[in-house]
Amino acid sequence: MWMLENAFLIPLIPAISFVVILFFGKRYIGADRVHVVGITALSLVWLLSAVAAFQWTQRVENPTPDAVVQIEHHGDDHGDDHGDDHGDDHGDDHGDDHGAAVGDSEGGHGGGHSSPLIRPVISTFSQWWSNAGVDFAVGTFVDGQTVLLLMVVATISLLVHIYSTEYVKGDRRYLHYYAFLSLFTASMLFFVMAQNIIQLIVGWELVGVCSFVLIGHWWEEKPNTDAALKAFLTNRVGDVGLLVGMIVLWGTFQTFDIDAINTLISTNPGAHHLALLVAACCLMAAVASKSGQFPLHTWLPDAMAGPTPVSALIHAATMVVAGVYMIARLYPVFYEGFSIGTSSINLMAFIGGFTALIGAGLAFAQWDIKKVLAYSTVSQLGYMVMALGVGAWTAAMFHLFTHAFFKACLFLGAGSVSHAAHHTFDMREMGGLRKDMPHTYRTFVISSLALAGIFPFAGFWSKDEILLGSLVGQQNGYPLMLIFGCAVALMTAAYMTRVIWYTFHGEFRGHGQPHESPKVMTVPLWILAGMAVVAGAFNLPGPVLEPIGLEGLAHRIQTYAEPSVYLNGLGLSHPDPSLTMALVGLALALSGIVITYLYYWRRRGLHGLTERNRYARTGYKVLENKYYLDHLYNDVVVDTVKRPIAKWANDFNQNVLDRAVNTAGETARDVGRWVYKWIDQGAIDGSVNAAARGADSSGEGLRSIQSGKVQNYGQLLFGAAAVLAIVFVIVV
Amino acid sequence: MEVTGFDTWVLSLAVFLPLVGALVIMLIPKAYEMELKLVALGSSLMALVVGAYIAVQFDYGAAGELQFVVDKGWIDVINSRYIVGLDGLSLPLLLLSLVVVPLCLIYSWNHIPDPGNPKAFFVLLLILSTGMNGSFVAQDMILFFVFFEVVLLPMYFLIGVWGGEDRRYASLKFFLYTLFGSALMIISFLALFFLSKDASGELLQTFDMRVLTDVAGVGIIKSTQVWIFAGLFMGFGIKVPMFPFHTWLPDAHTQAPTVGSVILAAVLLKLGTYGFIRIAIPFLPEGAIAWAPWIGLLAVIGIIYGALGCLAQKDMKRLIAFSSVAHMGFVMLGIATLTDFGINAAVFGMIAHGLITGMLFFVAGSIKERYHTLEISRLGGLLKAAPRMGWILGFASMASLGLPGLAGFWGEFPAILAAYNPGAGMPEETFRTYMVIAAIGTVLAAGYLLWLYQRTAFGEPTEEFAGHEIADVNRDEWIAWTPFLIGIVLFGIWPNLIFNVTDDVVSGITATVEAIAAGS
Amino acid sequence: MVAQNIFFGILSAIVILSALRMVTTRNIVHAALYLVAVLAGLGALYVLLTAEFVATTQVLVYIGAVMVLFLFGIMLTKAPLGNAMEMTGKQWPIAAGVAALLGGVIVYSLVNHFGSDRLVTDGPIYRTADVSDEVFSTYIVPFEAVSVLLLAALIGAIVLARKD
Amino acid sequence: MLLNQFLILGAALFAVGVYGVLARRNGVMVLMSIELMLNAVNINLVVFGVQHGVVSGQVFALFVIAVAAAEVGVGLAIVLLLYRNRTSIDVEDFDLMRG
Amino acid sequence: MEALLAFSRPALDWHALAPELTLLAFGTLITVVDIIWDDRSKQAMPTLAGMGLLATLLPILTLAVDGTERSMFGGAYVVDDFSLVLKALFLISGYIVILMSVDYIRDGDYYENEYYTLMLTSLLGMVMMSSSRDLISVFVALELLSIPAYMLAAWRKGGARSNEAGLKYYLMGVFASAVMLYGMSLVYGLAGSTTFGVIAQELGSGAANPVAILGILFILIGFAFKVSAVPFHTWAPDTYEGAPTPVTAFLAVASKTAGMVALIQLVFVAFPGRDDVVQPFFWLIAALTMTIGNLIALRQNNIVRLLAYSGVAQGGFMLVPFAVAAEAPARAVEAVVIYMAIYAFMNLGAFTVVLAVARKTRSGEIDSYGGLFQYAPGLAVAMTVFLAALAGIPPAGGWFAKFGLFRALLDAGGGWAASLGVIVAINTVIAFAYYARILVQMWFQPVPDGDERPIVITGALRAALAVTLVATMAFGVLPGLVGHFGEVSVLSALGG
Repeated sequence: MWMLENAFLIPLIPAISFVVILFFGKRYIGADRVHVVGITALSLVWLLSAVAAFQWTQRVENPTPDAVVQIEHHGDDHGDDHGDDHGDDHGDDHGDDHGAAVGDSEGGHGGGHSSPLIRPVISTFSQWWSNAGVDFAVGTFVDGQTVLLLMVVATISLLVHIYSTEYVKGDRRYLHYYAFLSLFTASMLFFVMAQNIIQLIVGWELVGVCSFVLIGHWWEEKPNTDAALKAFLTNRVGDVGLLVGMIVLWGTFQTFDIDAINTLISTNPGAHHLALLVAACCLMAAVASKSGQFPLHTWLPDAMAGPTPVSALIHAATMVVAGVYMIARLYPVFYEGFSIGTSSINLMAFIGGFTALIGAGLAFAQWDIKKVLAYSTVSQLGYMVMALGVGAWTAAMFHLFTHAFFKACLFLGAGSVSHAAHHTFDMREMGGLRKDMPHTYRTFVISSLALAGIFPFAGFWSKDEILLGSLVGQQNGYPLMLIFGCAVALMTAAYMTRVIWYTFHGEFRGHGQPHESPKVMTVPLWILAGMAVVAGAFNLPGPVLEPIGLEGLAHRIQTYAEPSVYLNGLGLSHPDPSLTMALVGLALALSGIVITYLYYWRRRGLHGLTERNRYARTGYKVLENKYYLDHLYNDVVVDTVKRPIAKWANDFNQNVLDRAVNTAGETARDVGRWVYKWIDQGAIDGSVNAAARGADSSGEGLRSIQSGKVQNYGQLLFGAAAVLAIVFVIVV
Repeated sequence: MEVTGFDTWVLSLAVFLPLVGALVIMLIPKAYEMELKLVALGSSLMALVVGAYIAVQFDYGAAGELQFVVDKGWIDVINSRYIVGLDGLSLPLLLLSLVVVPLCLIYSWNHIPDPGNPKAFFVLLLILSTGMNGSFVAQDMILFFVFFEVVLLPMYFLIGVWGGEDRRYASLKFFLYTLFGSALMIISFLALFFLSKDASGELLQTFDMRVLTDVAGVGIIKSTQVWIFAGLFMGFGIKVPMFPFHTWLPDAHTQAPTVGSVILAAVLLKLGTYGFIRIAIPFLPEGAIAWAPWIGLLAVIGIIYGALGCLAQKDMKRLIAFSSVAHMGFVMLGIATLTDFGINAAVFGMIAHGLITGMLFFVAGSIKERYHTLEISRLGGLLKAAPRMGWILGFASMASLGLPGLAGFWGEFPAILAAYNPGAGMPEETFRTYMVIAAIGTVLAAGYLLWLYQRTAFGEPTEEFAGHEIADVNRDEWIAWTPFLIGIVLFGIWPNLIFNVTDDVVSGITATVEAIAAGS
Repeated sequence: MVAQNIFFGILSAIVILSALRMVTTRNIVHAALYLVAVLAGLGALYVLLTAEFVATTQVLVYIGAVMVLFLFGIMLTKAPLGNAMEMTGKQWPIAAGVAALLGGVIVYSLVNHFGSDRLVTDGPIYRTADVSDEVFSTYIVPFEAVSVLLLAALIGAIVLARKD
Repeated sequence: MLLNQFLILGAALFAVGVYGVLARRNGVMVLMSIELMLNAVNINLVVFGVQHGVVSGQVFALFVIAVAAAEVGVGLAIVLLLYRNRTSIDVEDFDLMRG
Repeated sequence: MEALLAFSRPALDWHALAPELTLLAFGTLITVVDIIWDDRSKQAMPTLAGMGLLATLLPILTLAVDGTERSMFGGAYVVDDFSLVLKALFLISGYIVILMSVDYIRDGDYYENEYYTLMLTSLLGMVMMSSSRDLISVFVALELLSIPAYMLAAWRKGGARSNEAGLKYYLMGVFASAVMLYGMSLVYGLAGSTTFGVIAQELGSGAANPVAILGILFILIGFAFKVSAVPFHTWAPDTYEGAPTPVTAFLAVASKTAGMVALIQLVFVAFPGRDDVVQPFFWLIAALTMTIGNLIALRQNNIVRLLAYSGVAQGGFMLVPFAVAAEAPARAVEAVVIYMAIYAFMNLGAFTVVLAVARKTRSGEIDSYGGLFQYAPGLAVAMTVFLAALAGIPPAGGWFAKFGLFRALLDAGGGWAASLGVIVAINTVIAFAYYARILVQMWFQPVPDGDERPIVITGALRAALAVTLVATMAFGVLPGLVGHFGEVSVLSALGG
């Protein structure tokens, strides 16, 4: 388990790479060859992460006694019978292998597992700082969740590094670009293995600043710097919540240690409800800013001003999921704070669901391909938050995992398109690219299908789990979330189809001759596309695998990644797989595709296309024959959903939310000016200066006493003597 | 601890070597410019070497106790003695002061601002240095007062002679404000002298800060403590500066020559906060407890207000100056919590602010030298014109807005954290409100700094300077700035370098305060 | 006692009236003469108070020396003998007010404190010799100082007053 | 005789003297008015000496007379000096310096 | 004959009177030399006068070493540590003034021999003053120090301003001494004796008696004039401006100190029980003097006039401890003595610089100091030190003086003392505002006429500058020096 205990090496490598590139890159390596350093470092990171992941699975499979928690009976008053059962199970057969767990879940225990509760590997390296007797260890915290993210970050970062060698080739600040990619990777890795909440904050801020730098990479143009500023400032707003929330946690538990906080909550779930609610709400604000949740999501589309690989890495796959990751990491806090176990709607679930909805709606209204993807990311992040909000921890992490791959692929695909189409992202200047860019087209379609949640692509599995989680919930279902989820499923499929239509089909509307990107770009695309296909395999439900005799591989993410050592105490349950739900989800996605397909293909009268397209042909025929459906689409769906709602949503987004962010900035500046002018210079400084002027002018006034005439002086002398005498003799 | 041999001299050497240098320079004719500069640099570097020796010899295990103590007769008639000593609270600040001055000298080596006259300029810097060093090691109130005041005149002249357009107004304002504060401060010192009693009720009649720390104001009734504290508050609060006594600061900073601003920000402002920690709180715990919520209030007002002030600025230096108001607000908030945690954070904040804002002023000065203006709207594209300087500005801005991993964060975050759990006897809800407001202040800080950065560094250079060749960071600047940059990173990565040293002293102080709060 | 009272009455009337005339007359020489009357009246009062040496000195020094000085002063400054120059300034009401206020408060205090205390008339009578004994013993230092003062005044006055 | 007879005479004389020095414009007249004030003091001193039966009152009065003589001398010298330079002894004219 | 026989010569303590006699001897010597050699003796005069002052320090030193308190004439004339310290202070101030005068008087072609005679006479009065514990002695000492000063103020015979200065000083001085004498007569009337000790007993400390109040008040007013306290300060600016600069320095320092000395003796020896009059009186006067002096000084353009108002304000500071005379007598005396000592050097120093600069610029306007730092850095630095000292900024000496005030006030404690303390604090700030105007000119402004020739400073001025500069800095860095004298002087003045 050496890698788990020495996980600090993983972020250290890109950190060194950052220093090497930034300070020695130009002189010793050559500004245009620094990617060698970055890629080497990332390869190492990837290898080490893989080793770590492997070792973690070993730890779960064959736990050493000290890796297993001897769990006590947690509070019976919590009243969760599932939890009680698990507790008993563990008491009896904690050494049991995972087979029993599968058996359990099959046995109708609501998907609960009874594999042993594996401790995270916590390595504390030194006393980082201590203040007033409070010690802060700097250390690593490695468990399944960590290694999951390690793999995601390492993989995508590596691919982005490779992809970028072509994409940003010849850029003036090639060196800085790679340096900050490295720094970002280091920060992100540091963040995911944070041992305490201070480290979480540190990592959180560092990824934010890397994001700022990379969004503003082309800082010569003002829109880019505006976007960078907006991203950073919006995140800062959320950081208020982060700071306050973390402080509340610290104040409540008197520790920064994540393990300790989680354990304290999970062993005594009922306590500190109010504090946890406050903390959870504050942290929610942080999540909203970092993970683009309503209403702080507006920075994310703007952040597309950065180079596309950066968008893929930071604003799709990794940094923006930091919020989700943090919720998952401190899940007991949110679970107890928002009473996820007992409620049927809560702040987190609502924000997530609502975000998913508006994100999807907004994606319709965009012409910029990256913006579509950005809103899609917003929407999917909302999905994840919603999943966490309904108690579907594993589903959220699973979706995070799959989403990272297909969304990165989509972004890189968009980058590839733009690379080919003269650096434009406007879909109106694309079209018909499928012939010129076959690889890009194919990977894009695969990823889109994954995103849309079409069987058997990765997105299907993870989305299904979320919908299922919403349906079942914990003690109660989350019906509203389910409705949101379903709507989003449909919309997602629809807007992705639209993108594909505009980008790859029809006539080319741009300038010049588009061409396929070189291999160095398409290979990463294919790798990601491959992941988009197979990533779902990591958490397949048992029933699916049973027929092929691989039930032992079911729920791998749940088994390995879920921090059951904490969640168990909360009584978190897992829903049983449901075929019905899966079919409903699939149907929604398909109908989304079909409707859109019909809308674009048919309306344009491009019948030829339908001939060649298998899916479209089927759907088209159905719709062709049943005209009312088209009518339904045109008059009802389009007119009511797309035009008014999406437009309204877009207007609202641009005019209210986005303006609110901008005006918040402007208002602050105006207030600042006002305060400065009237309060500072006017009142405070004014009074100081007035006092000075007063002294000056009274000095001038008093000078008139000094008339120069000696008899006036005499009058004053004798007069003062008389007055003093009167005062002292008569009055006193 | 018995101090013997060379160690009895080291503190005095560190304090007075620059003064000796100044006296020597005064004897050298103006024409020997190189010699003048060498003597100046040499004496300040010698002081720094002594400082390094102190840092090495310092017994970190006993950081809570005064070390290298020298206690000699000075003004017998008023029972004031020449007592200097160094503990964990003084050490970082002394070193900061010792480091900043030679760097400023180096920076000014070929950049003596108009109207020139390096001799006078260097002499004043060295006298300033003596005053600052002395303030941090003095352990007698009168001695402290003298050193505290010694810095005034040199700074007055630095601003007044080598300053900008409005220098007369600014320098006078700086001076009058501070003078008023210190007059009230000396009244309070005397009140402490006359009213302090030891545990047995005997009048002490001493200025010895060690003794007064020990007795912790037990003989002084609370209402009196409150009044005396008020005097100290004015004295130190103006220096910090706390809202609403801050208006001298933007003017002074804006008009001061670069190194003047740097020293003002890096060291002088710290005298105020140091005074709170060293004198006001330990000597008058009950007064401090009564005042703390109000100090906290002014601190958070300062945070927000300073930030708003920044947003309104059109001049880069003035903006940085206003940011000092905000940052010192965090420091004061930490102090106002009266907790070990908060005060440690405050000390850290002092050092961090010194390095970061000092750095920002350096950059501003260099920009001014190149562009001859600091009007934000006329600048732009610094990253393009002088990329290294642009990066340094960005780095310092990031540090200033409290980016974790850099020094600024460790002053800001723990201070906010400390407000969650203020010391015994403090209104918890009030401080938690302060906490939230302070946290909001961090957003504004990011706002104004990035706004500044966007408008100065990003984009293309404005038309006005489009064709101009703007020199990038030169050698002198590198030498002067590198230690600042290293310090910002080093303390950011390894905050314990400071927390470890200060904690013993601060915990001693807060333990007393807590005991008194519990007793009353 | 009655005789003394009558004598006092007459003398004090002379003194006060002369003094008033002195400060109000428009003729400077007249003023000087009124001053002589005041000084003389006071000298007589000193006699009434049995202060013979003071009375003598009053006559010798004041009426003899000081008045001559004044007359010289009047002549040397060629002051108009008539009332050509306005002798009293425009601010005389203020002056009168101040004087009245000051006099008033003094009189008020005196009346308040001494009330109708009688003058001690049977006390010891000090002759010139007694006075000189006192001067040359207890007050020897001030006496010497006054002599230095007169010398210095003499030297200084000469320097200032002489024509260069 | 009442003590106050003399004292009030002195007070009156003093007040008249004050009026004189404040109201008179002629420098020499001012000097003469000063003598009134000093004589008022002398009355008090002599009377109090008698009242207490001590000689020091008379001695004091003598010192006052001597000093007054010196003062008059000096005063006249200064007035004369001014007269010589300014051909005026009107004290209201002497306001070169003010403020 | 009987009377003659009855006279017994009082036992004179010649040692105690030695300082006065030495001074007298030198004064006479100067006069005699003047008469004999006339103009040829001019060169020797300053030296002779200076030597006289230094020689007078010798018996003071022997008396100090001897250390016994010598009281003569029934306590009317006392030589104790207090008086010795102040005598020394007067003599040293006088010496510095003579150093300042040498070139001024010689270059101006004024009457030289008489100048020094009068100076010595005035100093004799001051030396007497510090020993006088008797109304008559105090009165005579006052006149002895004042009358020569009246004449010295008018010493530039040709200058209309100087004449006017003399006249104003003279008239106001005489008015004030008339008031004072009237007060003395009343106090004498109540006490029946001129000796302070008796007066203290007779005035007692019981309920207020209007005549006593009046007497005390008038006496204090007489000396308040001398220390140019508001509203009896009006003469000071005009006289300072008009008088020859060394004389101004003399008036601003020695004469003011003498007034303070008299006040100390009156307040602490003659009226110790009458704090019901003394304390409020001084509270009021001190507050007024500081504030008004400072405020008017803000608006001055002539440096001497500015220093005059500054002197008024400084006098106000010195009066502050009297406001707590009863509550903290020892501290109050100490504070005043320390203040006087430091003030003497810093103010004389400032005037020395003024003299030196005027030798070149021939102007008294503050504007004429423009760019002084560029062509006469030494003078500018010296002036800076003196002004800093006057403003009370460490390490220049003045801070310790102000510190003494605060110490006395806080030792007394209470609302009145504290409020006066705050007034002092505010005034410190106002004061710096106008000192800064000079600093601004010297350091920040260009030379007005571009004439950057250096200033030639003569030996005597150089010496004066050196003495004052060293003393000012020494008092600031090692205040123990002056503090010690302050402490010594307290004990004997209060008879402790």
